Amino acid sequence: MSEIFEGLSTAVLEGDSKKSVKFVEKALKQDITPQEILDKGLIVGMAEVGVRFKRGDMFVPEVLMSAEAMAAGMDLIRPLLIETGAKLVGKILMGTVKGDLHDIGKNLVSMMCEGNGFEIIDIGFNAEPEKFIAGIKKHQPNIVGMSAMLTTTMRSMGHTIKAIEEAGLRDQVKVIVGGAPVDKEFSERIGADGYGSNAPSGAELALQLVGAA
Amino acid sequence: MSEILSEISTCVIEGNVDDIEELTQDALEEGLSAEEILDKGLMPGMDHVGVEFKAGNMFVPEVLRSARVMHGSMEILRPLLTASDVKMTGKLLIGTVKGDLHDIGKNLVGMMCEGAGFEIKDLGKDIAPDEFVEAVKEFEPDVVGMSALLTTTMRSMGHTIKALEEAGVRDKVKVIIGGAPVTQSFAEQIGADGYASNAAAAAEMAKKFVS
Amino acid sequence: MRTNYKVNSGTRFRMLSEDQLEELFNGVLHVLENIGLEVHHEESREILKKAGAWVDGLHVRIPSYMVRRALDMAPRSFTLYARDGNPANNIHIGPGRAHFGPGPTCPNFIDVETMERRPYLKSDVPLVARMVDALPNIDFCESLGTVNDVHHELGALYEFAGMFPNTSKPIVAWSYDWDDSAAIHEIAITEAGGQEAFERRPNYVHYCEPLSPLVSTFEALDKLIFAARHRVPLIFTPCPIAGGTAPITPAGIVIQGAAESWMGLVIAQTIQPGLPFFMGGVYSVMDMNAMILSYGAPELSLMMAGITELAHYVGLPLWQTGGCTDSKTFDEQAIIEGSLSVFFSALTGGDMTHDVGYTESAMTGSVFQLAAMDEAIGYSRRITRGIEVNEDTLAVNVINDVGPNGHYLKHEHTRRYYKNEFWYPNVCDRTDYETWDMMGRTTMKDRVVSRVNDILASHQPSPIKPETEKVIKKVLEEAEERVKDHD
Amino acid sequence: MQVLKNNYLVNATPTFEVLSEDEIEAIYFAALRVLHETGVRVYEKEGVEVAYSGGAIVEDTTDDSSLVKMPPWMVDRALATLPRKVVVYGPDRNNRMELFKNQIYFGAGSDTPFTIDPYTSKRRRATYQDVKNFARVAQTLPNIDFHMSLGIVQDTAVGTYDRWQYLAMLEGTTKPINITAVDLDGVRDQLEMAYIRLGGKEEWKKGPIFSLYIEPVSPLSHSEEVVQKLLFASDNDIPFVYTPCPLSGATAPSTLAGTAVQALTESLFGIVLSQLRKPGAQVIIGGLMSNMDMKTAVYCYGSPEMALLSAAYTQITKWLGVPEYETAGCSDAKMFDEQAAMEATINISTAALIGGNMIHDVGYIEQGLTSSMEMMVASDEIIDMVKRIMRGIPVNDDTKALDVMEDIGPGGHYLEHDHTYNRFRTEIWRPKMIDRQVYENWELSGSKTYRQRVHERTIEILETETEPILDEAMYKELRRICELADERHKDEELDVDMFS
Repeated sequence: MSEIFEGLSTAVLEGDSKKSVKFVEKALKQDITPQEILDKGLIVGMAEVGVRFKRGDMFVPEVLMSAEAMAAGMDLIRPLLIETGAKLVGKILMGTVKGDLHDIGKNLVSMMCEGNGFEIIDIGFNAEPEKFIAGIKKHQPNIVGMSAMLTTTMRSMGHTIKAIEEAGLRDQVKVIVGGAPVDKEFSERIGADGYGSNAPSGAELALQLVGAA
Repeated sequence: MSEILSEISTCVIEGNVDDIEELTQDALEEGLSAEEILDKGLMPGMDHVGVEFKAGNMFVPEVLRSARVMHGSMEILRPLLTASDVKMTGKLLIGTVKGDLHDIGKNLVGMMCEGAGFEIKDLGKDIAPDEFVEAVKEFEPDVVGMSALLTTTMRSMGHTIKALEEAGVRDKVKVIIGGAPVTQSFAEQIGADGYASNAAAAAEMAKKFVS
Repeated sequence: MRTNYKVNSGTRFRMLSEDQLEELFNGVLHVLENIGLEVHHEESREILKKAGAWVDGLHVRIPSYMVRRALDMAPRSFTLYARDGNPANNIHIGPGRAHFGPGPTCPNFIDVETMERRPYLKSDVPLVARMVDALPNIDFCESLGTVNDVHHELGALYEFAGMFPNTSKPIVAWSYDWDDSAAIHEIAITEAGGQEAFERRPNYVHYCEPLSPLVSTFEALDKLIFAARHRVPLIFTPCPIAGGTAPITPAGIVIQGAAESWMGLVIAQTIQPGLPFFMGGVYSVMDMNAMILSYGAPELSLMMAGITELAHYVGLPLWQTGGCTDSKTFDEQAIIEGSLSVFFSALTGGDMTHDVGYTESAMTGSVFQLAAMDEAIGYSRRITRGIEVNEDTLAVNVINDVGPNGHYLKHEHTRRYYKNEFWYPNVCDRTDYETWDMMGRTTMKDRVVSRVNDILASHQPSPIKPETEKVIKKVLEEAEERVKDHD
Repeated sequence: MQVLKNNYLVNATPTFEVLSEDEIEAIYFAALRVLHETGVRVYEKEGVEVAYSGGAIVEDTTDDSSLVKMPPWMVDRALATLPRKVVVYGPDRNNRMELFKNQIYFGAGSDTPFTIDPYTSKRRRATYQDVKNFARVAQTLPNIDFHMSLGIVQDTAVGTYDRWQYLAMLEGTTKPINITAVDLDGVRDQLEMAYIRLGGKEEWKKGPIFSLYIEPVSPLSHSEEVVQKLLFASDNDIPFVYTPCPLSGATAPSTLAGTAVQALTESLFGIVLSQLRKPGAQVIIGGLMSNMDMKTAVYCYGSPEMALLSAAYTQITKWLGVPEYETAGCSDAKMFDEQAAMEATINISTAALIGGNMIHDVGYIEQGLTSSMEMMVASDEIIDMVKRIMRGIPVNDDTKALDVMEDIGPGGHYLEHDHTYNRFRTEIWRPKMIDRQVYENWELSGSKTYRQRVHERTIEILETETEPILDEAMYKELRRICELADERHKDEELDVDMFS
C-alpha cells in the first residue's frame, strides 16, 4: 500500500501523468479511499515539487508537468470525493481583469494552483466585473483570483471587488490579486484578502485561505 | 613684481618650450638675479603645475613639458646660481638597480623631481651598487632614488644601500626607493629613508628631505 | 532542404578590416627589419645571426623572410592537456575558441577570511588553484600572486608546486631563471610520464616577458630557450604601455608589441620548429594622472582586440587579457571593468585570456573577482554562442499550435529547449522583489562571497601521482639548497 | 608626392554580427508564413476593417475580436512606402534623433511602478517629482540622447497619469521624448500639449517632438487601445514604436529564433496596418525580447538572451530598413549593485556594437519594475567607455607611428614625445566616477566604493540649480490639459486612494 502512495507521489514529482493515472486506478482497485490517495499520494508529491522549486532545483516546465500529473490523478478521484462528501482542496475562479490582455501571469498561477489540487475555472482575460459575478454564482468557488499587468487596469480589480460586494457575494469568497505593478499595500487598500508576488506564492496563499496548508 | 617673472611662470605652466630661453635672457638683461628668476618665476610656475596635477586637472605629458621648460631656463641660470653659490632645491641621483631594465617609473620620478627644481643625474638602468657609490662620490647628491620592478631585483636595492654604507657615504644622502613590488615595510627592512608609491609622492618626499 | 545557406556559428566580431590588418602586419615587419630590437642574450644573438639576422652589438634586425618563415612554422591549433587526463579540462587552442584564467605575480592578495588586502602568501596558492579547478568558466591556472613568505628566488617554483596538485586544469607557469624552469619542468614531466609523453600531451605552458619598447632581456630569452629546447608550449608577450613604453595610438602599440613577441617567435622556431607559441600580452594605456598602467581602461579591450586580430591574421594563437580592474575593492567598478574586457575577449576569441581576478591595476589578486568573472564569462559565452536558426528553432508550427493569446509553458517544444537555450546564473539574482527582500536583500558581492566559501569548503581536486609528490618534495629541497647562501 | 590608398576597405568602427544574411531571411520568411497562415487577433473593429479592405483575410470574428491573416504581398507593399529614416526632435528643437541604419542613441525606459528613492535608497511608488527628477538627470547626462519617464506618476489620477508624466518630463528635459499613453484620449491630450509646447499645430509638421510607445500583447494579439493608438498616430504624423514584449518560453517559443519570428510577425502587422491607413506613416519596431527565467518565472531584463535577441532583431530591422528600438542598460538586480553593473555593461556593449538605433531602458532594475537614478548615472559612464571602443583602431602613417618608434628606439620612453603630448587627451578615455588612484591615495580619499561615488554624483546632479525649462504661462497652459483630463475621467477612478 505504502509503495502505491510512493509510486504516486513519485509519478507526480516526475511529472508523469500516465503513471499517476495508473497508480490512482491501482489504488482505487485496492479500495484505498480517494481522500487517502489525495493526501498521502498526490499532495505529498506536489509538496516535494514545491520544496524543490523554491530551492531552485526544479524548472517551471517541470513543475507544470507535475501539476498536470497531479490534475490527471485528481480528475479520477474528484467525483468520488464529491460522492463521499469528502473535503476537496477547493475551487478557484481565475481571470485577468477588464482592459488587460496580459494573460501569462494568471495562466501560471492557475497551473500552479491546479497542481495543488484546486479545481480551476478560468474566465480568461479582459474579464468584466459582471463576468466574475456570473462565474461566482455559477461555480460557487472558494477563491477568486484576479491578475492585472498595468496600473490603469489595477483599478478594475477595485471595481470588481466593489461589484462583488454590491452583488452580495463578497463574504462567500476570498479574493486574491497579483500582477507586476500590484503589491501587498495595494491589495489591502482595495480590500482583497491576499496578494501573491509570484505564481508559487499565489498557490501557497490559496492553500492557506482554504485552510489546506 | 616684474611683468616678466609672471610671464616666465605662465611659460612654465603652459609648457611653452620655445620661448623660455629668450624670456630667461630678457629677465637677466632686465637686471633680475638668477635667484629671483628661480624663486619668483620658475618655482611659482612649477608649484602651480604641482597643485593642478594633484587636483587631476593636469596630466603627465603636460607636467613633463613644464619640467622641460624649467630645465631649459635652469641651463642658463645654474652656472650663475652656483657662482653666487645660492642653495638650489637639491641634487638627485637616480637609477634602476642591477638586473632590472624597467625604467619607465624611474624616468617619471626623475622628470617629476626635475620639475620640482632638483638637479638630476640619471644613471639609467641595470646599475650595479658600485656604480651608485661612484656616482654619489662624484655628483654629491642630497637624495639617491632607486627603482626596481621585479621581486628578484628588489634585493639589489638592499645591496646598494649596503655598498653606500661600506663606502662611508650613506649618511651623506637620503635614499628613496620605489617600484611596483616595493612596500613601506621592505623599505624599512633594507634601511632606506623612504618609500614612494608613485612619482608625484617621490618628488614631494625628495623635497621634504632637502628643505 | 536548403542550398547555398550560410549560418553564423556563434557571433562574429571584427575590429579591423583585412586591408588594415595587412598594413599593420607590414608595419611589424618594418620594425623588425629596419628599427630592430635590443637583445640582451648572447646565445640568442648567435642563433639569430646564424639564421640570417643582422646583429650589431646588442642591436638585432631581422629580415622579414625570417619572420614569415617562423610564422609558417608555428601551429595555429593544438591541445593543452589536463594532468589527470580529464578531457573536460583539456584546452583545444584553435580558431573561434576563447579560454580564460587568472594572472600571476600580484604582490598582494585579498584574504579570504578577513576580506582585507595583505601580502600574498604561500598558503594562498592551493586555495587559488582549487577555485580555478572548481569554477566552470575558468579554463587554466595561474597563481594570482607572488609568494612573499619564501626565499625571493623561489616564489615561482613554490607557486607551481602549490598549483599543480590542486587543479588538473592546464597551468601557465612563469619562473625566475633556467634552474627554476628546469625544476618546474621536472614536476610536470613526472606527472605526464616522462619527457616524450609530455611532448605529446603538454600539461603546462611556459610564460616569459620581453620588455617594451623593443628590448629582450637576458632572463626572458634564457627561459625561452629552455622552453623551446624542452618543447614546452610558450607564451612570449610584452606589456606595452600606450604613451609610456609604446606609441599612444592603438595601431602603434599593436605594431610595437607584435614586433616584441615575434623576436621571441623567430628564436623559438629556429631552435624548435613547430613549437606552440602565443603572442599577445597586456596592451593598455597609462592613466596620465594616476600614473598607473590601467587594467580597466576601455583602451585595453580596444587594443587587445587589435592584437588578437593581427595574431589570427598571421595564424598565431593569442594571449589575451581581461577580467581585471583598477578598483581597489570588490565593487561595481571592478565588475564593470572586468565584464567589459571579458566580453570583448570572448567576442574576439582571443585564445587564452589571462589576468582574470586582478584588482588594483594588477597589484592585488582576488578570488572574489575571479568568481564574479566566472559569472561574467558564462554570460558572455552564452552571447557568443549566438542563435541557432533551423526549421525546428524557427518554430513556425509551434507558434501555429499555440496561436494568438496562448502560451508556450507546457508545449513539448519548450520542454525540449528551455535548458540549453537559456543560461542560468550562479551569483546573479532573478527572484521577485518580495522574495529577495525576504531572503535578506543580498548584493552580488554577498552571493559571490558565499559561493567562494562553499567551493573552498567542499571542492577536492583530483590527486597527483605519488611519484610526482615525491619529485615536488625533492625539487623544493634542491632549490632551497641552491639558493641558501644567496641573500 | 603622397600616394593615396585605393581598393582599401576600412573598419571605421568595430563590426558585430549575430545572424548571417541567410538566417535573417529565414526568420523573415517564417514570419510572413505565420502572418499569413496563423494570423493575429485584433480587438478593434476599425483596425479589422482597414486590414480587410487592404486585402487581409478576416476569420473567426467574435463580438470583441477577429483573426486577421495577411498574405506576403501586403507586407511587401507596406515596406515599399515605409520610411527608412525617422527623425524625432527635442521639445525646443535643439536636440534631434536621426533614426536610421547605423545611428545609435541611448535613452531611458518608461512606466516603472516603483523607483529607488535617491536619498533614502528605499523602494517606493514613483511620483510626479521622481519623473521630473529623472528628466533633469537625463538632461544632465551627456550619453543620454532621448528620454522616457522611468516611473509611473502615481500621486495623480490613475486614468490620466500619462499626461502628468509628459508634463513632468517637459519640465525636466529638452531631449527627444518617447511617450506612453493609457488610451487614445491620452495620446490626443499629449499631442495637444506638444502643440502648445511648440506654439501651434503647424509647427508639428516641421518635425515631431515625441514618439509614441505602443505595445501589442504576445502572442499575436493586438488590443483595442493598441490599434486605436496606431491608427491615430498614423493619421497625425506621430512616429510610433510598435514593440511587442515576447517572453521566450512563456509567451513566445523557447528558441530565440522562434521568438524573433513571432516578434517580427507582431511588428509586421503594425507596419502593414499603419501603411494601409497612411502610406509613409513613421514606424519604429523592435523592442524588448527576452526569456522567462525557468527557475524563478520572472521576465529577465538582464539575461544574455535579452542582449543576444535584441542584437539579432536589430540586424533583421536593418535588413528590412526599419528603425530599431533596442534595449540595454537594464538589469534584474533589485538595486544598483555588482550584478546590475555586469548586466548593464554587457548589454550596453552588444546594443552599441550591433547599432540598435533607439536604445531604451537605461536605468531599469528589478525586471523593469523599478527605476534607479544610480543605475542611470552609472550607465552613462559605461556607455561612455563603450563609445571609446566604438571609435575603433584607425590605421594610417600617423597612428602606426613607425617614425616615432625610430625616434625613441629600444629601451626609451614615449612620455615626452610630441606624438604623446598632442594626442593623449583624445586617445586616452577619462573616467568620471571610475577610480584609478594608487591604493594609498584611494585610502586617503576615503576608500569609497563605486556605488558611493555614483550616489554622490547623483545627489550632486539633483541639487544643482537649473533654469526652469518652461515659463510660468506655458506651464499653466500645459497643466490645464492635465486637469481637464482628470475632470473628464474622474468617475473611472476608485473611491479608495490606490497608492498614497
